[in-house]
Amino acid sequence: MAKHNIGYFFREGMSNMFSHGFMSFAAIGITVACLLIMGTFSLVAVNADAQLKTLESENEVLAFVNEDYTEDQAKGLQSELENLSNVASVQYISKEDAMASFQAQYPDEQMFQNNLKPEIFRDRYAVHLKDLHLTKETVAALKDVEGIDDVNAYEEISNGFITVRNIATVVCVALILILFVVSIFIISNTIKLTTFDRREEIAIMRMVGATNGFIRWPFVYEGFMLGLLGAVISFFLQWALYEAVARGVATNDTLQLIHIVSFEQLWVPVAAVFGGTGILIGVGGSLSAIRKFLKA
Amino acid sequence: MAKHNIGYFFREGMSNMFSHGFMSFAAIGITVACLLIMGTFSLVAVNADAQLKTLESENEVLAFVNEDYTEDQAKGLQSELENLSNVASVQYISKEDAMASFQAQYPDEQMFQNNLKPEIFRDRYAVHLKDLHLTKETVAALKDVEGIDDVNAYEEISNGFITVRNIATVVCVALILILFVVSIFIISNTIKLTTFDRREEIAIMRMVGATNGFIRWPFVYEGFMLGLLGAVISFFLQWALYEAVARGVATNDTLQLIHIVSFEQLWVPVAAVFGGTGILIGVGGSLSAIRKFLKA
Amino acid sequence: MIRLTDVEMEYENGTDAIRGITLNIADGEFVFLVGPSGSGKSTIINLLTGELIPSAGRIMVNGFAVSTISGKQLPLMRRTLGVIFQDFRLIEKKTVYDNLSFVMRAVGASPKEIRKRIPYVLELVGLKDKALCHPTELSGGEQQRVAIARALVNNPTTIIADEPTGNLDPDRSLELMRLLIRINELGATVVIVTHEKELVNRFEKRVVTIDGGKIISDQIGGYVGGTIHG
Amino acid sequence: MIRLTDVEMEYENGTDAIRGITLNIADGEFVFLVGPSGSGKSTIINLLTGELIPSAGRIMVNGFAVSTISGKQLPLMRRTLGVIFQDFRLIEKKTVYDNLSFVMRAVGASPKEIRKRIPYVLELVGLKDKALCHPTELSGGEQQRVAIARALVNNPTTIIADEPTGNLDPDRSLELMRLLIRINELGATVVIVTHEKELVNRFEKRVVTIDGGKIISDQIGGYVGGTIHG
Ligand SMILES: Nc1ncnc2c1ncn2[C@@H]1O[C@H](COP(=O)(O)OP(=O)(O)OP(=O)(O)O)[C@@H](O)[C@H]1O
Ligand SMILES: Nc1ncnc2c1ncn2[C@@H]1O[C@H](COP(=O)(O)OP(=O)(O)OP(=O)(O)O)[C@@H](O)[C@H]1O
Ligand SMILES: [Mg+2]
Ligand SMILES: [Mg+2]
Repeated sequence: MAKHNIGYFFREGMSNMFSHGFMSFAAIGITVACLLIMGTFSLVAVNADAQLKTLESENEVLAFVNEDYTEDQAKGLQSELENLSNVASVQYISKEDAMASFQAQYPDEQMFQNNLKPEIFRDRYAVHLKDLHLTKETVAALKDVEGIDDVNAYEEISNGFITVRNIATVVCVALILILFVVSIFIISNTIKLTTFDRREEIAIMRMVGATNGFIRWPFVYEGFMLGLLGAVISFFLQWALYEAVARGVATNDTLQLIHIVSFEQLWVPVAAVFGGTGILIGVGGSLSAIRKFLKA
Repeated sequence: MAKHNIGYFFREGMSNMFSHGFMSFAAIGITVACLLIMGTFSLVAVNADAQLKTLESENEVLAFVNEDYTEDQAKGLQSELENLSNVASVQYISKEDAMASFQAQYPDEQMFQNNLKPEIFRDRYAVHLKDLHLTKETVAALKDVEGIDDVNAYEEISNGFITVRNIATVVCVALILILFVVSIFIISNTIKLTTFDRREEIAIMRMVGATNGFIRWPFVYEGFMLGLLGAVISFFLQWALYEAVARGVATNDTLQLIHIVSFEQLWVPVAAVFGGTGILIGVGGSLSAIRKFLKA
Repeated sequence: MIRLTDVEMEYENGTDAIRGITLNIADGEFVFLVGPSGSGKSTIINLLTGELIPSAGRIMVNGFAVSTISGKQLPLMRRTLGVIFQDFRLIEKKTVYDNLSFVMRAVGASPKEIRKRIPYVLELVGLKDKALCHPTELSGGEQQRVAIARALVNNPTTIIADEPTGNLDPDRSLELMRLLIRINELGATVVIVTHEKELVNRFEKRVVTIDGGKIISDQIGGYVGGTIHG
Repeated sequence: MIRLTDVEMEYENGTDAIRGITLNIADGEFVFLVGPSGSGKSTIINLLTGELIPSAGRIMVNGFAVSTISGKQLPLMRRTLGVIFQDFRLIEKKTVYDNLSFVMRAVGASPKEIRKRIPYVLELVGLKDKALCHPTELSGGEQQRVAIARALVNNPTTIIADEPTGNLDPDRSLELMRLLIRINELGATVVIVTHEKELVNRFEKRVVTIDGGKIISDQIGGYVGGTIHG
């Protein structure tokens, strides 16, 4: 390809974009709309996932120590518990601590505040698991430990929790996939429509002896520019939107608790996905749109 | 308008739709995609809302009776509490009942099962509120009642709950609105693109003396048919999707608890919204697309 | 009746296509409009049909003041005209038959009238067996004849033709001219833009010659200019 | 060199446009192709350019076997041709200048060559001051001259013209013919489809007459058929 051709293709692609003003506007607008919807859902999903991970890590299993064990004997179990597979960490909670936290939970039952004695509680370990899916197996392993009388696994709770999280993940991934497919469908159709009235132009180029490669390049450039422009606009809109929401959450009394992942941590993948998707769709749409005119 | 013209317009609109095969296909496909996305979100939101309403109704405030009151005296407060504004219902819970439910909550603390006496609990009322927003005021009113010592309002909980629900509602409504606007944008652009290569046809009709009304009708019919077809296809796809998800939820062990609103309760508004939106967009898009060709 | 009074036309890009033309054509007249390429002939046609609005001057066509016509009146005026365009302007997606039925519909003809009239008109231009073809399946001359048929189909009182024989062989050109003369003898006004000196010279009709947006001659018979045949 | 051997062409809709044509045109020849509307002239042109594939027979153009040409060879063959289409086929969104520069680009001309060649060619067809107009801003004859300029701009060895004078006045037609004859004298092969009996008769060139998809006459000078001028 001669050097002056590259510039020509580029200028041709650009000028096509502008001379098909309305068409280009529609294609870019639709790209932006689709990317924004996809992006917003993905970001909500990322945040929800981060939130859920935090909650999950707080989930614990209680292992009660035999009532006949002394405090020292009870403490002695720690290393044995820690060595079990799937146990992330264990924390010893004495009778006294258990009572204190129990009392804190029931400030309104006056009697609990004065009449309770630590002796009615048992020593216990709060056990954090690595993988909640294996709760059942780990509970069995904990129960097999000499000196552990009973395990409160909250099994239904953690099971339910995992299910909810799994469903949330599946729903999010499904929605994003659907939106992705829909976006590609919409954008490539738009580009096809915009190139539809160019078949004449292509026919003339073919008639005067232009090669298919030569005919293709301006369209590729045009698709590239359309996709890139759509991606860039979407990226900045997405950024602005994200920051606005994040600020809203941060200044709201109740919502402060929600930890919003900062955009700095996210912008690289967001930019990459937007750019990649935009360009892919733009170039792919253009190529598929002119393919049939190049055949005959 | 002469009788034979109505048939003509209709046939013309239909035949236009078929002769612009690819264009029509694109417009319908995009309508379906947009309606489905909008519909799915709306239906998820409706179900979430129903779910939240159920949870909300279970939310209660505990009003503790003075320890010196006898059981009869305590029961005597019921009508007074019921008469407070914003109180939906009150349920008397005796010391014994309170202990029983407390014990049921802590099956693992062996000592609670044997050593507790009802006397350490207080008589109480479970108070259901009409409007959770007014919790604060109602708590104050409850406290003012002679014989009520203390109120456990779970104020933070219900506050947080309301906030979460409000946010969920706002997010859903915002998403649906955005999707709606995006859908209209996409579909009307598509229809504009599809009518773009008809300007010639319109010019000829004008040149031979057709009135603007005459020129407009086939386009209106075409837009109507496109929108309606898109709506009908979307409706049935939405239905199938909904039933599939509902069946999935019903047969899943954990998810059974979630109450899915049956499609029978929803199909009328779904059909109405889909049909209305589809036709509105189709006809509106067509009209706006040909408007500029009719001007000059 | 066609009456142009001091008409001027300057296009948006500054081209002065018509520079002051006054021209009267009575009902039932037959007029050739000739002149070199770019002299303003098609511009005059477009002014008559109301497609262009003159920069100055007054235009009356069949009782309508075209230069100031309202949107409601314009279609009524156009129904009195049958126009053959230089570039045919056929609808590629419709068959020949539908290209014709479509313009009959547009002015409110009944299906019965349409079924009767179209075969007759296609017969006139010699395209009876091409009724179900699309314009892309026709030769250049055949397309031109479809354009002619379309101009005749609504039985207009005035026929305006821009180069109706540019793509026709001499036999067909002569045939078409004879047809237009017959229609003229039945009462229609006919205005024909043409380069074909042969045709113009063959019939003793009024010839208006334009050059540079002005009328340079208006006489009966004889093509003005065109050195090769001079 | 153009060689058609027993060529037949039946369109998809069953129209038998060409029914066995054998025709040789040597390099440097000047040939008029005449015949009534719908006789198959444009079909022959489209067969020569490779736009249509013959149903039967063999076609050679400038050393390429067009009837069996590969996708890679087709552009190379077409670069040897300059074609003027009956319906012009200009790109409405590009100016006259860009309509020409675009086809020079397409065959790999440098910007410098383009800047030199286009004004020269526009001068030849008399459109120098319309370079920046869009085709919609031109008269029919001016559009036809842009189509002619485009066919000349790449300096082809063979020029094929389908009704190049259909929209031109007699003076311009004669001028164009003289231009094509000059180009022919410089070595190019020229094939012209036309109805203009005057022009055909004026030059003593080879005239091939087609009717009903067959060659009915092949002689030097003299338009065959066309009773009005007979
Ligand atoms: N694409 C097509 N499909 C089907 N039939 C066609 C097609 N193109 C042309 N024809 C038919 O083939 C025959 C020859 O057409 P062609 O265009 O070659 O005629 P022509 O000699 O160029 O006529 P003209 O002088 O009117 O341009 C005509 O009967 C025409 O209707
Ligand atoms: N839409 C337009 N915008 C600007 N200039 C135009 C437009 N249409 C025509 N012109 C110019 O106006 C002049 C007259 O054009 P017109 O089409 O009336 O010529 P004509 O007499 O019909 O020529 P021909 O015989 O070649 O068709 C020409 O110089 C042309 O370039
Ligand atoms: Mg003209
Ligand atoms: Mg032809």
